[in-house]
Amino acid sequence: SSSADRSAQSGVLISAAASTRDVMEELAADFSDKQQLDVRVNSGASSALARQIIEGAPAHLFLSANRDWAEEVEKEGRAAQIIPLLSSRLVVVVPKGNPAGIDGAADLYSDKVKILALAESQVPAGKYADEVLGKLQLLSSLEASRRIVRASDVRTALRFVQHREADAAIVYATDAKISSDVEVLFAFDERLHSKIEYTLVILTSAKERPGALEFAKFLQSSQAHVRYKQLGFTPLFEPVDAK
Amino acid sequence: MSRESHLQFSAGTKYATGFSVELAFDAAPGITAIVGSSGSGKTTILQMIAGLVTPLRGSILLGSRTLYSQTLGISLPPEDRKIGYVFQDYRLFPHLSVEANLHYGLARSPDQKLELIQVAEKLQLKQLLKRFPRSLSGGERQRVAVARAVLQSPALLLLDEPWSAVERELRDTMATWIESVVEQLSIPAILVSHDEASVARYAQKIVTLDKQ
Amino acid sequence: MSRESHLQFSAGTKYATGFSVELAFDAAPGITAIVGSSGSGKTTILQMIAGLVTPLRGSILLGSRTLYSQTLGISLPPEDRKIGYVFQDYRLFPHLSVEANLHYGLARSPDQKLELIQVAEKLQLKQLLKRFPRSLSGGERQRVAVARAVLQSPALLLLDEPWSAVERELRDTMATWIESVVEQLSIPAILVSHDEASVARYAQKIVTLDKQ
Amino acid sequence: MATMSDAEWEAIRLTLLVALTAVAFSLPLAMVTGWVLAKWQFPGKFLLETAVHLPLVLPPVVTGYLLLVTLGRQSFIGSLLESQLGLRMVFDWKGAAIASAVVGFPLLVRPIRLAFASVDPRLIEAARTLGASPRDAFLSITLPLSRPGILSGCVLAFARSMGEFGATMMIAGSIPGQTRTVPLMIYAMLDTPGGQATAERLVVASVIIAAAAMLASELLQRYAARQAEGSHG
Amino acid sequence: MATMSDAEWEAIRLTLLVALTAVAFSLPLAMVTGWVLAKWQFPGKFLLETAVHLPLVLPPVVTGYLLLVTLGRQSFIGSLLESQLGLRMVFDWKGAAIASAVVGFPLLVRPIRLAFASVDPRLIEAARTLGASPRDAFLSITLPLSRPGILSGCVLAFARSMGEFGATMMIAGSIPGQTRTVPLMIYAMLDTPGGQATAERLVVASVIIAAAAMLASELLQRYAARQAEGSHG
Ligand SMILES: Nc1ncnc2c1ncn2[C@@H]1O[C@H](COP(=O)(O)OP(=O)(O)OP(=O)(O)O)[C@@H](O)[C@H]1O
Ligand SMILES: Nc1ncnc2c1ncn2[C@@H]1O[C@H](COP(=O)(O)OP(=O)(O)OP(=O)(O)O)[C@@H](O)[C@H]1O
Ligand code: MOO
Ligand SMILES: [Mg+2]
Ligand SMILES: [Mg+2]
Repeated sequence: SSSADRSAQSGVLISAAASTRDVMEELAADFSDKQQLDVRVNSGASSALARQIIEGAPAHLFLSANRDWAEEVEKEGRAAQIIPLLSSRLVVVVPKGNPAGIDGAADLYSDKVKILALAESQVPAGKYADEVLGKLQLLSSLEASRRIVRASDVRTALRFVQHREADAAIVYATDAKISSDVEVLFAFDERLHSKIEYTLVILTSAKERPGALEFAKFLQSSQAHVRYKQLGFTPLFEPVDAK
Repeated sequence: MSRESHLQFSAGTKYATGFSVELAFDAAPGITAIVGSSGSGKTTILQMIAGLVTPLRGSILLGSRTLYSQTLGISLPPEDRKIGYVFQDYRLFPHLSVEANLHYGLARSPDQKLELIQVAEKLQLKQLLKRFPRSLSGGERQRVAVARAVLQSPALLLLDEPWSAVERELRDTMATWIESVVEQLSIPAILVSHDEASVARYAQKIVTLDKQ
Repeated sequence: MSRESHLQFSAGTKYATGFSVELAFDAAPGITAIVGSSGSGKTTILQMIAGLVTPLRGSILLGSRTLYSQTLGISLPPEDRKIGYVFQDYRLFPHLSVEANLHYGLARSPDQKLELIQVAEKLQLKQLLKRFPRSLSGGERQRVAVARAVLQSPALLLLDEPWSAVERELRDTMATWIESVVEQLSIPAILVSHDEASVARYAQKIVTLDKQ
Repeated sequence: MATMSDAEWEAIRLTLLVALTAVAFSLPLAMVTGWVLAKWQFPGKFLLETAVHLPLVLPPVVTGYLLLVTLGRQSFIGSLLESQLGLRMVFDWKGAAIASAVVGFPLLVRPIRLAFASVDPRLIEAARTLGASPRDAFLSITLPLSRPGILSGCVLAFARSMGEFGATMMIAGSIPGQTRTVPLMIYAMLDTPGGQATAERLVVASVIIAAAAMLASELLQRYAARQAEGSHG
Repeated sequence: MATMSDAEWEAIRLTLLVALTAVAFSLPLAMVTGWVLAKWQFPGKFLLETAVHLPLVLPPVVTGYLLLVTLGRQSFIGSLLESQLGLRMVFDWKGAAIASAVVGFPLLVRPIRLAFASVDPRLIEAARTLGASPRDAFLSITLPLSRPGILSGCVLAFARSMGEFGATMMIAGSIPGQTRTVPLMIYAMLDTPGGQATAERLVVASVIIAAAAMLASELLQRYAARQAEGSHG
């Protein structure tokens, strides 16, 4: 208990959307080493993170997977500043080798796709996928024919394809990169869905916490910029290099 | 005969099944026997005295203490009655050794007038002190039950068939010893027994319970 | 005297506590009593006969059937021995009514030579058939145990203190009735009882077990 | 409740189907396991106990993941089931029932084991002398005397099944009207704008079903107790 | 296990701390509840039963959500705890312990209730005539005779706590070295490239801890049984 209590009193805490956990933990470790400051990452679904912050979780920064939950936190008066940080592409993945021989978006509603895995509608990735399928006028027919399996998060949707239980899934480009059992078939046109916007929220509590603002700056540094790109994110900022 | 430890029983009750029993008797220090056929209500009377069955009417007095009184609305809880009860079905504590069973009432009694070891010796239980009830013979269990009840130095002793499972010789040893304990403590003992010989020999008074 | 239903017992055993017992006796149809002081091993002998305690040596034969034989490596399971056992601690089934308790062995017996109602009447249990063991008096329980064991029309009857909880009159009724049943079925009955009067009166043979 | 949508009713129907199937099918195995744990002594018995408790110790998602790997199309069992019997577990209510059965198994076994262990062996001996084989004595004595424990295990497993999320989601997915049970639907609705009302209705429905289950078990228990006028002979 | 990282050890330490705290602190309340359910008869008793079972019936995420709302800073209880005692539950291991305690509560109560109910009331009567007050008789007779049931409940609740994910995640978050218990870490690693090995190690560690718990309960039980040479007097 002692170490945990101490860090809660002195360190910086960022609540980051599950899909950014790996990169956030990596950047936090880098920053902690350099600055002799303890930065910890709490990860989970953006919705849960937002609720925790609203209920008084002692976080200083919040990286939401979309803008909605960032604004929710702002509405409750807990946000000092909102910064669009990253974007990503929405892609269709299929099992390695494309066994069903899916050709393009049009094939999503065909006998080739018996099961299409999506994240639940309230999970950001699922919401974007719904928008895309809606625009393509596929959503209601897919749902009516019960070909859509909803996963509790986007990684589980990916896993269904990995295990060849689903014929295809709609996930972030960044998720597709972590598995060698799947291949990306194509990315959707970004105009088919509202903008994917990982949003950094500097919480009001960040001001009194030494290092919190510095870490927020570090997340916008050129070093971070490079890492984001390597992992498949699209940075939405110009690097502002912190010393 | 000291009024202090005189039992005055006058009460009755009724079970859901319809069976009802009613009795009035006095018991001075010494052994009073209650006899009656099987199912006539002897155990029920003892349970009313001990506070385990609540009478529907009447009163039970022990010396100057009112154990139960319908009119006064008094009903002492069993643990405050200071009554030693040898149950017809023994009721030894299965998780306690014989010694711990014997110690149970002794430890909870304010005045400990008897020694555990001496009582165990009298009832031929000394070899069994470390054993548990499960591995005892019928007669052995019965003797543990008697020793346990007596060891708390009660103000009244209830004996429900206390020697039905032992041979004549041991029965006489037990009866003689209980007679002496009752005298030593100067308390009444209520004996329920189907053994006419021991009732005739040891009871100073016999109350007969008729099936109603 | 038919060889067919003769009990030949010659066996011994030992408990983990060190107690050991050894006995050899024959029992012809009719009542054979085993007497001995409390803890001398009477119940243990009955349990060996019933197949509930395994002997360490010897053999137990019932008529032409080998119930147990150390040398032949035979030990019949209790349910194949056709032995009616009245336990010293009754062992009524708490979840079954008196009637269902009585019915238990009867229903599992190939030849049902006795009628439930008649047996219940004989042992004054007719009023109790719908009741459950929990609400019976000591003597009532004991009579249910006796009736249950007898009703299965056994090839041998084991009676461990079968009338210790009933008054003289009822005891004689029970003993006379058992005598007649034993005669009717032409089977041996082994009686363990501390009641010298009934042993003397009803047992055709008395085996004495000495504490070893 | 007049406002419940078809999808909600469907989720409730499915949840009841899954929970009842799970309990009904795992009960026999739970009894055997309970018996072995209660009556047998063997070296390394605690290993069997550990195995029984594993689904409780592992996060449900992990259990679900292992089930996916074991019963999925790529697995030996899964492919066998599909080719031989035409049975598909993944994305099917039967998979959800298996997930519930596995996750609820320890809850079912423990009270049953305890109940079996506490039946007085002297009564079994008495039954044997009255002509009952071990199996007969089990059915006529041990089983009825263990009823409170068995009932207890069933209630726990049923309740657990009503709330099972992680393992179900992994193996059965969440297909509206097909595998979306109440907990999966609550999850889906919790953070959906406007879904709060549905989530609340479903929570209330779960609570009502649980209350009904408790009432049923209470009544069954009381009925059994009245039958026996208490279990102490 | 030589290859376990500090973070993994920390998760294990934390999980044990959370699980043991949860069981230890909920045990007294579980005993009281078990007693009331076993011994009292009152109208609407099944409602209390339902309430006790709620954490089992509700998906853990929902339980966690309700805890977050109840114990959060904006709540009455949460603000009181923080202002009066300086205790914060959200994002703290104490919150995780509360989540575990709540989720495991029904598993703790059921076997205890059953054990209390099956103690022969005639023994309690005997204890009373020997001078024991109801409280004394409870401590000296009911409690020791209920040991198997109490132990059973503790094992179930402990095991459940070892695998608790949904509710913990909601109230305590998943902060490495601070609130990331083993199940949360397994879940995180499942999705991390190269995290599979860590996940597997942690699953093995959970299994070992569970086995140790079973062994301990088995030994305690055997010890208690040897003390009593069986519980049928
Ligand atoms: N709890 C109970 N509920 C209903 N009836 C009961 C209960 N206990 C005893 N009875 C009945 O009340 C009557 C008297 O019982 P009691 O045990 O007092 O008899 P007893 O004189 O002690 O008989 P015994 O010598 O056979 O032990 C019996 O007919 C018995 O069946
Ligand atoms: N399961 C057991 N384990 C160890 N010792 C036992 C066991 N059962 C009985 N004994 C002991 O063996 C001896 C004989 O017991 P048994 O029950 O056969 O006696 P009994 O002759 O029937 O006595 P009683 O007339 O008192 O019933 C006793 O000393 C008893 O303590
Ligand atoms: O990172 Mo999310 O909150 O699973 O879309
Ligand atoms: Mg009586
Ligand atoms: Mg005996």
